[in-house]
Amino acid sequence: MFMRFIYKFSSPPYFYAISAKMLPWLTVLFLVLLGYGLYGGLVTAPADYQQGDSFRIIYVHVPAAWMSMFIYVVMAISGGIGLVWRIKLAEIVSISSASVGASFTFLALVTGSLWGKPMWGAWWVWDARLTSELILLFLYLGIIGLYSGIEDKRTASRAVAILALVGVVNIPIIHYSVEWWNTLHQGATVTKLDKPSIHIDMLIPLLFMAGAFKVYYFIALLLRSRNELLEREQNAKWIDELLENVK
Amino acid sequence: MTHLNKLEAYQLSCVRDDRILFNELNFTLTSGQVLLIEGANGAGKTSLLRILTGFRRAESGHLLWNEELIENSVHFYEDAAYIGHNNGLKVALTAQENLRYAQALSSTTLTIDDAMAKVGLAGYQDTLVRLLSAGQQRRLALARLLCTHKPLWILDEPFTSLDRASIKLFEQFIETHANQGGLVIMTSHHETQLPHTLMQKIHL
Amino acid sequence: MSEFFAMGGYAFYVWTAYGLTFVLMLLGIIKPLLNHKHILRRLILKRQREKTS
Amino acid sequence: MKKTSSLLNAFSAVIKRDLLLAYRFRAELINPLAFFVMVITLFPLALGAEITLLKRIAPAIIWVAALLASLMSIENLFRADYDDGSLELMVMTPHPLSILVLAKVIGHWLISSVPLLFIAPLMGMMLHMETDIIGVLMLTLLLGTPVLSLIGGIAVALTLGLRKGGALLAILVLPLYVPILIFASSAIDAAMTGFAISGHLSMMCAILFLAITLTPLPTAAALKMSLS
Repeated sequence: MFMRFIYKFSSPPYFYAISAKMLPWLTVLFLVLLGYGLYGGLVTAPADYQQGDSFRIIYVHVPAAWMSMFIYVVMAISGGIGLVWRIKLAEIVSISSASVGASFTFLALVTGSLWGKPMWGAWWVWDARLTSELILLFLYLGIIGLYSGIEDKRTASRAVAILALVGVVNIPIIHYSVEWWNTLHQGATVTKLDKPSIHIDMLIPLLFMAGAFKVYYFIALLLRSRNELLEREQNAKWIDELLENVK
Repeated sequence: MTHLNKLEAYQLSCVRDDRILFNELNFTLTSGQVLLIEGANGAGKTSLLRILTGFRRAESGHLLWNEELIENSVHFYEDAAYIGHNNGLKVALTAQENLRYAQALSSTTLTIDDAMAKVGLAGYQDTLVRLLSAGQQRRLALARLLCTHKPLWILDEPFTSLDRASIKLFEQFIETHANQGGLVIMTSHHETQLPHTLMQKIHL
Repeated sequence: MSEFFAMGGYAFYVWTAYGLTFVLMLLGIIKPLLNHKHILRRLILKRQREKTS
Repeated sequence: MKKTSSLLNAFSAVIKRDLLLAYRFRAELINPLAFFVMVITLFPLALGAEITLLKRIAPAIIWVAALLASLMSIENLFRADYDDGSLELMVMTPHPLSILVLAKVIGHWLISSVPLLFIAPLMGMMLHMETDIIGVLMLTLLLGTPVLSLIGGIAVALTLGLRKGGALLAILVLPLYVPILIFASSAIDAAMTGFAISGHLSMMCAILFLAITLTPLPTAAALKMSLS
């Protein structure tokens, strides 16, 4: 049954139509989750006894960091599906996720340093997780660079799928080695950026924000996939009807 | 070449830079036949060859080698050989080293000396390929086909940069290869003197 | 209300972080929407070119 | 009569051919070496010749230089074969392409990284490293440089079709080099400060065997893809 759904969902015209219907609902859901998350995070959550109000940056930093990792894994999996079963839509989902993932990684880095500055007085802290995040950003830049380097879109997306799979195998190794390196060179400032032991009504807004970011990713993914689909299916017949009622 | 080989193509289509090069292309090539692919430059001849050699996936349709899809057929790459514009020869090595390398990679039917003698390169065993003329290099590539067991020959413009005598020689070998139950696919601009009984033609 | 914006003295850091996040997220939505319009337009023109030639 | 060649002699034929080609272009063998030495000599020029400082950062300098030298020389791993059509010859064989690719990478490692191993002790002395530390340096280079070539092979195969793959090659490959760099330089560091290095070296061995078994598959897939 699941495979039937996959094939039905992955036929371009069906995907194009269904995504148009889903987008408004997703936007509403995104705004609701965001509203709860922001209200909880900025207003009701008590200030941290140690870090004061600057800890509220975690409501943006942590979800962004989670998303950067989550999107890379989704990109690798959908790339792998596109490579093995040659489902065009999986390739499109994979490459459309790359730029969203890269922006979340960049976001996690900037908010991480904005959080680090008041706490440890330095814009950049060689903390294990921030360093892994930086390396993840290079992985994303490699993916985007490779995709834009190859002219033929089908070959480019297969190249990206291979690189993403190689990357996803390497991420745990890189993360472990950076973690290990961090404990080895324990510098003077003990940099502990992991979440402070979090109080329940600090945690709830964090989960809302994480949910909001996931829904946002899905929206951005659908929008980009639709564009990529139009590019790839230019000569298809279903585009002709589509263009008729657009005029 | 005792058993019969067969290459079948169903509904092949190819899109390059959003231009449909060809669509619903069907043909069946069996032992002893030559398939000539004609068409203007940029009509997709080379793209079709890249698909037939399995390097490029067709947009749609599939290819069968002895009733097996070429992607998962073990024998296809064992039986097929390809000569492109650049012959696949290492110019810094001698003729003999190139042929020995090709035999080590796949299989041996003729000795190197016999194969080189057949294509009229006897005695050139130890000369660097860099010092050979374009015609001689193309004949060396032909010798590679002769000295390894490759029933299916896929040739991209085999006659370019060849003098009359070399073209004549090449055509003879294609004919004998086909008569011995081999298959040949080739693209070409100028008219060939190959007997029409063997020929199948596709115009892109 | 003003102490809410002061964020316990960390106003600059907190609001830059939030501001940058939403600017980037907004861009991530607007860019593909604009792109969508351009692509449709380009395809329509391509169809017309094919009809005329 | 048809005698199909065994996988083993195809494997050794690829390595022998590459070594023969390298021998024909002997002059080019010096390039990775010259680059390695040049990069290392830049650091004392930049930092001043103060002995304790140089000794302290010697492992990092040597390892970063080895990494960059490997990156420089990996570029033409498949380039020559791609241009003259012998890559297609390698694909159209009864043998699995990933094994032949492994042979190519081993050939490249023998040509470009093994000479580094011979010259590394000299560099170590130049940076005032003690002799037993130089022994550890050699060990880490021996375990680490093959991984550099194996992982580099993937990126080279991916960027083969690009017009100018060079810059992108570095971006693709350097993040993947991070674990090796960390374990290698920290192994030497530990040796200098008298700690045990077996943990570091076992991690490097693990990564080496992982690379040997896993990397040829994506490299072969990427090669086939860039041929299309």
